[in-house]
Amino acid sequence: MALRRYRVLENLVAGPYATLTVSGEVAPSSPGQFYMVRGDWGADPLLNRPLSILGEDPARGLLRFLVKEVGEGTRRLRALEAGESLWALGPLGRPFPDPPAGTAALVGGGVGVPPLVYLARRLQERGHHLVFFQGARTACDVLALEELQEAGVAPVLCTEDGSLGERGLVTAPLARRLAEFSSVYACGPEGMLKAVQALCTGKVPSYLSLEARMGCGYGVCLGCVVAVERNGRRGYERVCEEGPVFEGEVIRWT
Amino acid sequence: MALRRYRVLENLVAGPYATLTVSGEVAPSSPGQFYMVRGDWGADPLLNRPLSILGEDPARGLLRFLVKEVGEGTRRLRALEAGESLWALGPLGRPFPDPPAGTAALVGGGVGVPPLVYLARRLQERGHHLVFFQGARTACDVLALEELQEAGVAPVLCTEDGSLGERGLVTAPLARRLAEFSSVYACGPEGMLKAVQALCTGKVPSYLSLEARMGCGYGVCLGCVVAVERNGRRGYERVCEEGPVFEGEVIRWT
Amino acid sequence: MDVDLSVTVGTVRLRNPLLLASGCCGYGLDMEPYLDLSRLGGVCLKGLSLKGSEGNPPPRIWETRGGMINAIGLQNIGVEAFLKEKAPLLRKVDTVFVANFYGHTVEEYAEAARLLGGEPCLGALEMNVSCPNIQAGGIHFGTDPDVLHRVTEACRKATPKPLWVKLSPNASDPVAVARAAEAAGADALSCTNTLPAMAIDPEARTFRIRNKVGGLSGPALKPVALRIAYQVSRAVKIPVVGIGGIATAGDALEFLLAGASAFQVGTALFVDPTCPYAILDGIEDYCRRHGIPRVRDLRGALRGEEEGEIRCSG
Amino acid sequence: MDVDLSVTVGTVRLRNPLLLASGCCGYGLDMEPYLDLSRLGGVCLKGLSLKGSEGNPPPRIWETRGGMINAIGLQNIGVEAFLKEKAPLLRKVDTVFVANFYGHTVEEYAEAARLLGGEPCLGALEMNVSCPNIQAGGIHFGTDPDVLHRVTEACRKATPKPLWVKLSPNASDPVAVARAAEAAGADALSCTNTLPAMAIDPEARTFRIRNKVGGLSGPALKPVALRIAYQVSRAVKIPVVGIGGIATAGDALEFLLAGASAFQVGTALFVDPTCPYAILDGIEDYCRRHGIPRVRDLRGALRGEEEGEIRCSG
Ligand SMILES: Cc1cc2nc3c(=O)[nH]c(=O)nc-3n(C[C@H](O)[C@H](O)[C@H](O)COP(=O)(O)OP(=O)(O)OC[C@H]3O[C@@H](n4cnc5c(N)ncnc54)[C@H](O)[C@@H]3O)c2cc1C
Ligand SMILES: Cc1cc2nc3c(=O)[nH]c(=O)nc-3n(C[C@H](O)[C@H](O)[C@H](O)COP(=O)(O)OP(=O)(O)OC[C@H]3O[C@@H](n4cnc5c(N)ncnc54)[C@H](O)[C@@H]3O)c2cc1C
Ligand SMILES: Cc1cc2nc3c(=O)[nH]c(=O)nc-3n(C[C@H](O)[C@H](O)[C@H](O)COP(=O)(O)O)c2cc1C
Ligand SMILES: Cc1cc2nc3c(=O)[nH]c(=O)nc-3n(C[C@H](O)[C@H](O)[C@H](O)COP(=O)(O)O)c2cc1C
Ligand code: FES
Ligand code: FES
Repeated sequence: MALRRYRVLENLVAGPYATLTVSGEVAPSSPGQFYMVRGDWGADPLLNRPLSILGEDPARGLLRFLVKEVGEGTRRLRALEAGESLWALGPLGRPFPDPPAGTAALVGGGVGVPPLVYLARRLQERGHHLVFFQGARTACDVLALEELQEAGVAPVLCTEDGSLGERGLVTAPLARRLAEFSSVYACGPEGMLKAVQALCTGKVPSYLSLEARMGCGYGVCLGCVVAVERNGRRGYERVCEEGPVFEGEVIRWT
Repeated sequence: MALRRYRVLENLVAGPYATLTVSGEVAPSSPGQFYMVRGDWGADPLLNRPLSILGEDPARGLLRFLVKEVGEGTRRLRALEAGESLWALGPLGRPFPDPPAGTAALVGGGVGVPPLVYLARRLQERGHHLVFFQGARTACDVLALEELQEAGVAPVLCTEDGSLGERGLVTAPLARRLAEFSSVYACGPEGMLKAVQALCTGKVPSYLSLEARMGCGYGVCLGCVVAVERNGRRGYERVCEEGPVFEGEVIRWT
Repeated sequence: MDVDLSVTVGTVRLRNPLLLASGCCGYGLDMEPYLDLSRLGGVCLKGLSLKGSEGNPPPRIWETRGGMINAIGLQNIGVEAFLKEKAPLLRKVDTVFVANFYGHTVEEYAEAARLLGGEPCLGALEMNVSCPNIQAGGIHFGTDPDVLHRVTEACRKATPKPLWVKLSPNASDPVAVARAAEAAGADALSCTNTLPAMAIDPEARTFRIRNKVGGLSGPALKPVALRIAYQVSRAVKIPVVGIGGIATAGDALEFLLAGASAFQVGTALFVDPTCPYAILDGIEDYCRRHGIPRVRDLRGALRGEEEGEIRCSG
Repeated sequence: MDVDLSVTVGTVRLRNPLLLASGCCGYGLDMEPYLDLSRLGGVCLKGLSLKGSEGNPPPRIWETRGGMINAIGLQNIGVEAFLKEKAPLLRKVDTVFVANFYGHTVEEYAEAARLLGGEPCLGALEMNVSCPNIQAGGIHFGTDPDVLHRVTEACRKATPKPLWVKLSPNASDPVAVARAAEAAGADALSCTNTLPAMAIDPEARTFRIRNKVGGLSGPALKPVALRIAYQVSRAVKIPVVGIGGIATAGDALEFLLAGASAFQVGTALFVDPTCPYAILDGIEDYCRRHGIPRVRDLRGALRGEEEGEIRCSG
């Protein structure tokens, strides 16, 4: 594996969001995995940025990301134009585990949506039942609706201001319908993940995909750790290597 | 004066060279002056790059540069595309002085050519006689021929490999014709400037435009000094402020 | 909301916390095409020595990743010429001028302090102690607490003007040197000067800078200077002036929050001589957003300070 | 022209001068998806301590201009677990492994050296002395020559293995600490570790790193580390291993020309784990272009060395 050069084929920008399609050598991945990404810039910004895989087509050498501009690195990624280069290392990290029989709940918010879109597509392909919950602040922040439609998924939408779907947090409909699900997959802001963890613990297996600042993205710097507790023992685990997906019960928020 | 944003209107790339036309607020300048320039990048590269003015049209807010790619900064400047931003501070430095009556020799090589093209245009406009000598390694490195033609100047060309014009160094025809000139203006590689200085000293006033690494470009860092001797006293002067144009006799090469 | 940008550094009152750093703005007047100096907190002038210096032979500067190295060699016109030629012009400008100065012996420092101390246009004197002490085998004045105490004390005795000591970041224990300067009567500590650094040209197999070693400044230096400003401001009672890689309002706020009373902008002026305006605007905007009526309330206003001891990095 | 890339660091022979830096390649095996370790000069493993450490609470890293700050807190599995679980796997890999280690007391250092010294897969031991000495009020082992002499001597007595001492760049007088390590029996000096640094989040008014202070690495550090590698290699007889911001062949050549016998690549691995290949190719190409048959001939091969004394910067 190596940091590889990809060519930007298309970059669809909408507000702070950009949906990038790049082409190059693509190794098959699983939903929940990510790449460490940078543009053709110098030492500033220095580090690669972790981005979840939104979709891929290894046979055609295609890879897709959905980026939200939040700082300098994502600002530059969002500004990429067709023909420019993108450098990426991956796929990295441990993917979402396969769901048990029954219906899976996928709960996403913000830039937590892309890996769940990828997961939804995979589950649909395999005929696995799922309900996709997406929460956002307002209608403009609801993401990847086309991709979901393509995958045959009709998401349950919630916006904090009620501008699209149900008004309020996405955890409200999840809570109401929790009994329907044999597994819950969540990715999004920490507040959402904490709420999902609280809802699910002791009731239904949950898998949370976490974010952390990453130095390397492949396990060697120990920069991305999160506190976990397994079998009564506390310790730190690497979001890039043991994660980004963790069983909901093990996470100890700090 | 401030670091101002300009928009790239056109960038004509030929080999390592790029002729940039940018638009923005342009204060009138004189030939020999320069701007400190950067692109829309972060802290790497950190410093602005000095570029001579190739031409300008303050009324229409146009400014032109001719850049040769030699390192990271010029690589990025050469890669600029129409619509992108360029930041520039200027005009800076002391310009070429007005020539005395008679014919002026303009002797340029490499990225020393742009300020002399600007000077030639000004002198032509005022009906001042001049002969333009341009030296280059090979035909591909002969610069700004169209601009010179537009200005009504037919340059004397020399290439080291004889692929265009006379074979050899540009100082050879200058030496042969030195008696024709009442002043000599030179800008180019150090070797050329040294040869011009040696030819002219004691015979004809010469003005050399120097290059030096620059921190600020406007006189405050003292990073760009060159050793000079005036009235028997040695000292350092700033290429950005006392220069870039110096009387040939005062320069003490180190 | 109106934000009060004024701060004090000891007894020196500044219109706002931004000063131009020494060596990056000439003798002040060189900045006038770009900046209205009376809109700044103050201006630290190029380092002066008793007899002046022609500086080092070129090349004197080199760019590095996120920074630059300089070995100007403290080129300056000398205290006397400054007082005669420059000071009269500065007297007409409504800002706080700080004379940066250095010497090669304790006596030279003290004499420069005495002479500059008599100049009314100067609001403070700033000692550059990142200089080799020729009486002590070239060890820098600023890295040994005892040596620093001696030279600071000598300057303290030589002038009643506010005396700022500009610390070198190249001290294993910045707190020890800071305390030495405080004990010797310094009124404030400027943190920090440049870090000794080097660059080599592999193709030519030679040094990028004729002097071999120069000082690293710019964004690359910031995290180190900030750490020192933090450590020092927690260890002394006199005010700290933060310096090192400040280019944006965010950078400046980091130093204020770390404990600095004011800050200086150096290398960033090379990139954009008008950046002080943007920095000040950014600070004002920040105060407004955070409901902070006086910039001076930001000093050291960090949360989570109490928590735990500092452990290993690596 | 064939270029001989092999070098020696004291008695340790390396296939080429490139080693992976400690803390940037885990326990070596973590790099195997990216690098064939047998094509490298060597691999410095994550710093080990007698009892292991769970490291610091997150956040542990922050990016700065041209660099990064880390406060991992030397998280490690401990010497014993390393010898039992990792070492047997390393024995099968044909490269020089260097065990980086640290302690909080002289005794801990010596005991770790003794235990690691018995492991056949290790070609050398590297002492990380940028750690607080709890017996001496938290002063780092690496900044005081006497303390460094004591701890180095203790390790020297504990093992016959080649012993490298990794210097902190945070020493006012790196030559003094380097000589102390040499006098105490070190076989080589690794120059350098990270610089203590800080970053603050103005919006949250808190530290970017939970530990407040961390170590600055990456390109921003290079000019400082290079200066130290140069100073130290001129002052001691034992070999120097250059470290700090090396990301390209040009960076590595700077360290070799400054006087290093070999070099380590750390932070650059985070950006591109296969960069060692590009660096080695670039060095080979450089040697070919310059007609240099053996990489080891580059060591300290600068021109213009004799010229003048080093004067003030600034
Ligand atoms: C496993 C994983 C998958 C991710 N997937 C996506 C995705 O598909 N789309 C998307 O838009 N974003 C995603 N993120 C978040 C994304 O990595 C950050 O938004 C990005 O790193 C911010 O960089 P910046 O330079 O724009 O921001 P800055 O705030 O300037 O970054 C400063 C530093 O902090 C780090 N950082 C800041 N925010 C985050 C964050 N939330 N997570 C991790 N590091 C951060 C940066 O990498 C950088 O080192 C993911 C993060 C992780 C860990
Ligand atoms: C007054 C003046 C006018 C100039 N006019 C032109 C022009 O019209 N067109 C053009 O192509 N070039 C011109 N140059 C040269 C141009 O500034 C350099 O080629 C450029 O700075 C190199 O930057 P880099 O990042 O590409 O190279 P690098 O080698 O990566 O630069 C490293 C550092 O050295 C400095 N540097 C390197 N070479 C030079 C040089 N020759 N002169 C000054 N600084 C240098 C850079 O600015 C930078 O700080 C001029 C220089 C001066 C001083
Ligand atoms: C070109 C240059 C010249 C300098 N000259 C002096 C000086 O004369 N006296 C001094 O105390 N500091 C001098 N400095 C140090 C700066 O004042 C400042 O402490 C340092 O550059 C760090 O700040 P910065 O990163 O904002 O530049 C100089 C710095 C530079 C870059
Ligand atoms: C995340 C991280 C962890 C590190 N861990 C160690 C360590 O355990 N022991 C050690 O001696 N140095 C450690 N270092 C320092 C590096 O080995 C190296 O000296 C330093 O980072 C400078 O080199 P670089 O700029 O190439 O990274 C660590 C550096 C980083 C970035
Ligand atoms: S990011 Fe380096 S270990 Fe996870
Ligand atoms: S470039 Fe700063 S004084 Fe000339």
